[in-house]
Amino acid sequence: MNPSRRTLARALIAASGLALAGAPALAQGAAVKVGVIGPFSGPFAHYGALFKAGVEAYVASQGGKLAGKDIEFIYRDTGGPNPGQTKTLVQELIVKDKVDYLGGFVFTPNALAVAPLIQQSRTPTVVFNAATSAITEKSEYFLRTSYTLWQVTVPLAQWAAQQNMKKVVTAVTDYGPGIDAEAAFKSEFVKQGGTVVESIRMPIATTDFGPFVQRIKASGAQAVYTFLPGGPPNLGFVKAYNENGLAKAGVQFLGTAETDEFDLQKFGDSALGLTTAFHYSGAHDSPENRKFVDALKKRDPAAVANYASVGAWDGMYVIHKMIEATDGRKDGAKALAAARTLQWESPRGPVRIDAKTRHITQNVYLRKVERAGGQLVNKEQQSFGPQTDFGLGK
Amino acid sequence: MNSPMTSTVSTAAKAPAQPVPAQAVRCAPPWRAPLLLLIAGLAACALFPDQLGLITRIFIAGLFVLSLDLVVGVAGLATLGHAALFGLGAYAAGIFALQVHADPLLGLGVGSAAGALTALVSGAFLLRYQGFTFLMLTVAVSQIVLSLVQKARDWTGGDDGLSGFAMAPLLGRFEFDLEGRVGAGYALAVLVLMFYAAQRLVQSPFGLAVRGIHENRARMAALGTPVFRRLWLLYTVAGALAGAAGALSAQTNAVVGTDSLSFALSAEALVMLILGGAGQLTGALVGATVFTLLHHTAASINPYHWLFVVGGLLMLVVFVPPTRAWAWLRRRAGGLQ
Amino acid sequence: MNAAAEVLLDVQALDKRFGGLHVTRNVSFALRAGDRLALIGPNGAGKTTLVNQISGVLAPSAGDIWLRGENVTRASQAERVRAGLARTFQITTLAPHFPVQRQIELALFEREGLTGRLWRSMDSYPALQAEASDILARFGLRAHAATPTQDLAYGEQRLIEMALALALRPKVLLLDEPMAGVPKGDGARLLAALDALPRDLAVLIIEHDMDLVFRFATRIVVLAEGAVLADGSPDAIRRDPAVRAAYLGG
Amino acid sequence: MNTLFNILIDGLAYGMVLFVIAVGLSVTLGLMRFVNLSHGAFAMVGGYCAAWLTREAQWSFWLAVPLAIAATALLGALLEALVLRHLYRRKELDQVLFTIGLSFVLIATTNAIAGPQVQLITLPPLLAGSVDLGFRTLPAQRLLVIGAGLAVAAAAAWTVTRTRFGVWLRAAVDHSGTAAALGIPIRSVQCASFAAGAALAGFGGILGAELMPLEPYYALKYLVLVLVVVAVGGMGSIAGSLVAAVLLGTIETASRYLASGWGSLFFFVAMAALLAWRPNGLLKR
Repeated sequence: MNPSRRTLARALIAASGLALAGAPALAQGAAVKVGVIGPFSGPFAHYGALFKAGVEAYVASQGGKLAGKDIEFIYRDTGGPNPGQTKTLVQELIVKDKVDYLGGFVFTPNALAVAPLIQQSRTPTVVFNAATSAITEKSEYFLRTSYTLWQVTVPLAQWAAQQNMKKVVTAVTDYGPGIDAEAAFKSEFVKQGGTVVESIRMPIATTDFGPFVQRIKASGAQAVYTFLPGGPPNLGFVKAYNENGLAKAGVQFLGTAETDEFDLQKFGDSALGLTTAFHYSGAHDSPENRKFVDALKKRDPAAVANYASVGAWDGMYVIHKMIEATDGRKDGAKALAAARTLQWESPRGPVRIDAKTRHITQNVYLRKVERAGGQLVNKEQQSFGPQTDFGLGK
Repeated sequence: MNSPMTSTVSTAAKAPAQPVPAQAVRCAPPWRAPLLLLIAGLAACALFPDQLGLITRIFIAGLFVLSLDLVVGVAGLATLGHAALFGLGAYAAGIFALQVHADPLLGLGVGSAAGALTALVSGAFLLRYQGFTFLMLTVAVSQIVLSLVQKARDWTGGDDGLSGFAMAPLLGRFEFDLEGRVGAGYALAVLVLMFYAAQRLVQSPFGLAVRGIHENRARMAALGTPVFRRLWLLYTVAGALAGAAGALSAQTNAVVGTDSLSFALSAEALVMLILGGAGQLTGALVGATVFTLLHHTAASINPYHWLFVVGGLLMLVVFVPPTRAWAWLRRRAGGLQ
Repeated sequence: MNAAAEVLLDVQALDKRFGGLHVTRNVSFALRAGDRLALIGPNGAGKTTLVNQISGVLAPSAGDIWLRGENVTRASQAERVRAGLARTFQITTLAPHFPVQRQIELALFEREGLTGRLWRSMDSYPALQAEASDILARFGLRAHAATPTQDLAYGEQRLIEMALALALRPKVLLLDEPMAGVPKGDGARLLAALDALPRDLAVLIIEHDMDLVFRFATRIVVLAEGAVLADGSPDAIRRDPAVRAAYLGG
Repeated sequence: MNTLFNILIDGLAYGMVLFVIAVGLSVTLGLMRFVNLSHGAFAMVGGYCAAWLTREAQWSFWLAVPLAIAATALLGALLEALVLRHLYRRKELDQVLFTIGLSFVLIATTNAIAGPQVQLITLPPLLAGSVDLGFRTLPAQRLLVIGAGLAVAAAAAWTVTRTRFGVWLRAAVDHSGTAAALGIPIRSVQCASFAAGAALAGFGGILGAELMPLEPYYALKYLVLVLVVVAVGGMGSIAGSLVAAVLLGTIETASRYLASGWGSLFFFVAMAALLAWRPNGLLKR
């Protein structure tokens, strides 16, 4: 071995030793750190913006501190569904930034990807949006303040049966949540004595909904239950529903999140009369909701009160209570124990955390799109009462 | 520095060529660049022990872009469907861990074989075409694969992704830890070994012939090269590397999503490659590193508008190629001394 | 004509159509060891199309091609090269970015059937490297071994074309306009290279430079509109009234 | 039987939308051989201009559309004159890299100015309704798209094959040296052609907005679809693009009626088969 090679070998050994030694644990700062994971760029960036507005509005509404502690938010961008990158980001948040809590998550695969990490590091993680039932089963540190498709669809199917609808066609987008929605509607509606005459699955990249609407028309059903992934497809479907004469023919529209406040105004008059069952309407009439909307607008005038921002707001409430219970120290088990029994008045109505599933139990409302003061709103028609997540154990 | 072709300063075609001694034609030793990579990789791990997740991603992206470089840079086949090889490798490794055995090295072999097999089968069809037709056909093939994976929900988890598998300890001893130390070391080891293999490949007579096909397909055929068979073998080897990268991604993340088969991933890898310099294996690694780091930092500083930064950089790179920028910097540095 | 020598290339009633276009009509000729056959004819007579069929780039519509007693009409280019056929191209060079030495080495690897080897370095074949250097020396290009081919003068690039073909040690060599585009002054080296071709090699040359053709060829085939107009010794061709009318006399 | 008619009508309408979006790329990529991946971004610019003019400035649709197209053409001409012309002689990969970068910047700009929401173009009453076809209805806007698509195809094909400009363009691309020697104003021809490609992109963005909603990611989202149409139709063949668009549109529509569970599988299988069958374009052998 010549000298230069020996030096090289020494450097190598030293380097690998350093690599394996790892970093000494840094002393924790005073502030409680909350990592927020969501899409802040790309086609779904508005979710990220709404998460940010929701959590910051909540902290501001509490006077800037929660349980006497400063809160430091760290935002991380996943773009779209990208489990690999999400896992890297969360790993970095846990290992390097040493966050105490995690929140956010729009897409199911991204949430599923971090389950082993939060389990291993005992980091309480509040899902603000992702709506597949199975998520909370994957780690006992998952909590959820959004909804599941089973939760909102089952009461809708019951209502449809009560309205003497016998034949319904389902038309859902062909991916996880859509299939959840189809299964939920089918099983409940059949149980109530109805018939699902056709189950249409629409590819996720669909832009022309005309053919599907023609199929719905041809099926001779009295109503169509639909699930769409939000954004442009909602508009496209509703447009096709009107333009192809389904509304005129009296085929009832049954949906859930399709009349999302975020782009409801874009629908124009074509949205009038659309019927949906959902857990939150921006027009919900209560002091808590008015307080939420005011706080949100103060934080970000462009932000919209919808299921994403209310999910973030309520998620922050849960984190607030966990900070209280642990006095700002990182203690996942203690925090979770406190969160399991929470019960409070949310902007959406009375809610509580189900101790077993760690999913939110909440009222589901039947709504119709109406015009109020020049704006289109989801006007609540009736409450179906508190609903749990029916999807687990199915 | 890796390419056996870039032996001299390229003078303008008009000027009479200066004689250059034959010794300058010889290749650099194939172990040199991989060794440097190993040192750089270990140093990065040592310096940033709390960024191992990101570093692992860079290693995996590097291996993937390396594979792409064999196809685009060495063989001259521009493709936008390379994610099909990566994604199927990832799914194969994930399904293998879930259904058969959780050993990472076995899984790596399975993923790599899946990538190679995909390349072998699709290459038999694709490589009959050239240029823009080839490019668009690779898009079609990768989209077909994506549709099938979405459809086979029972096996792949569809759009929810494939998760719920845990890897057994590496070599039966090293558990995959939360900080990602084992993951990073594992990915680096695989990358270095495969980089070495790719380096040997490029410097072999086979590699020379493939470069010849890139430069002038018709002339190579007249020299007696079975063009299709050479490209087919190269594509299959590249498939094995891409599949291995996919398997590493599946194993270190313990999850596989349909994004691993997406057009966006293919396009991103191509951007990384062009950024680093197609045709140079080290260029592939540099491009993957620079792009991933840039994406990560720009998105951390301001997640909203990182597209400005990346878009601007891409445009800049076209007008000021990295090699020219380096040369300029070196001249400046030299002038100062 | 040396009728005693072995027939190396035998073209029999070759026919080629592109749709309605009839570009090769019933062309037949034979090439023996040591022959220097020139294929001449006005532009568009179908000379290059004919060479492309012989070398396997194009498949003929009808007719047969025999190479050293074997019917290669349906054989791939690679098989024909292995059977002893090599060709040059009109304007292309193999790999403009390769150093000259690498080009020749590549041809040698190809001849020895080594380009399927994935692992051993291309620098670890000293015998072939020495041979490549020899070939370069023979063409007076040794000083440029490491120069990228595109940086050479045009005439030198034409020399490399020929060196590549010869590196394959062919029995039959097809030269497609070796002098095309070469400035008059640079032609001497090429002419010397042509004269230095191995004696027993059978050579088919396409060339427009009539001085070269009549100096070099032992036999001339005149092609017009895809068909053989005349076939004979240079003297016979020079005297043939049909050729004079159609081509030389203009 | 009814399903068959439905497939044919919806397929034709969808195919025409694909065609009007793709025809501009058929000019820049197909005729000018410039790998213009920012084509989608130009379509987006046209669509956004029209949306802004009709919604915010309250212009009439019939006035807003020509102005939006002119604005897109101007942007195209400016970019061509300032930057893109330096890329004509560069490697294709360089063109790819630059135009993707340009798309990124335009996406980010759009997002910063108009936000991530979908933008709608307000349609005049004439187009907003539906037309009764007897056994079903069809949105009136689709009839406009079909008509405009045919008109564009005819006009573009005529310009390229029958006018002096078309001859100049082909000469400038294939034999630029000779063309310059013949006194053809190459620079003007290139610039005008690129602007025309951008204008057609903008036109497609406006007409296609009903099916391909305008949002910042528009620029890259439909790029693959558009490339597929141009590739299957054949480089530079406008008639080929038309046939390819209608054929692929019909196949995609049929798969929605008959086998929607398979996603875009049939679309891409058909594309691969058509390309493998006629690698140089549907109408070229």
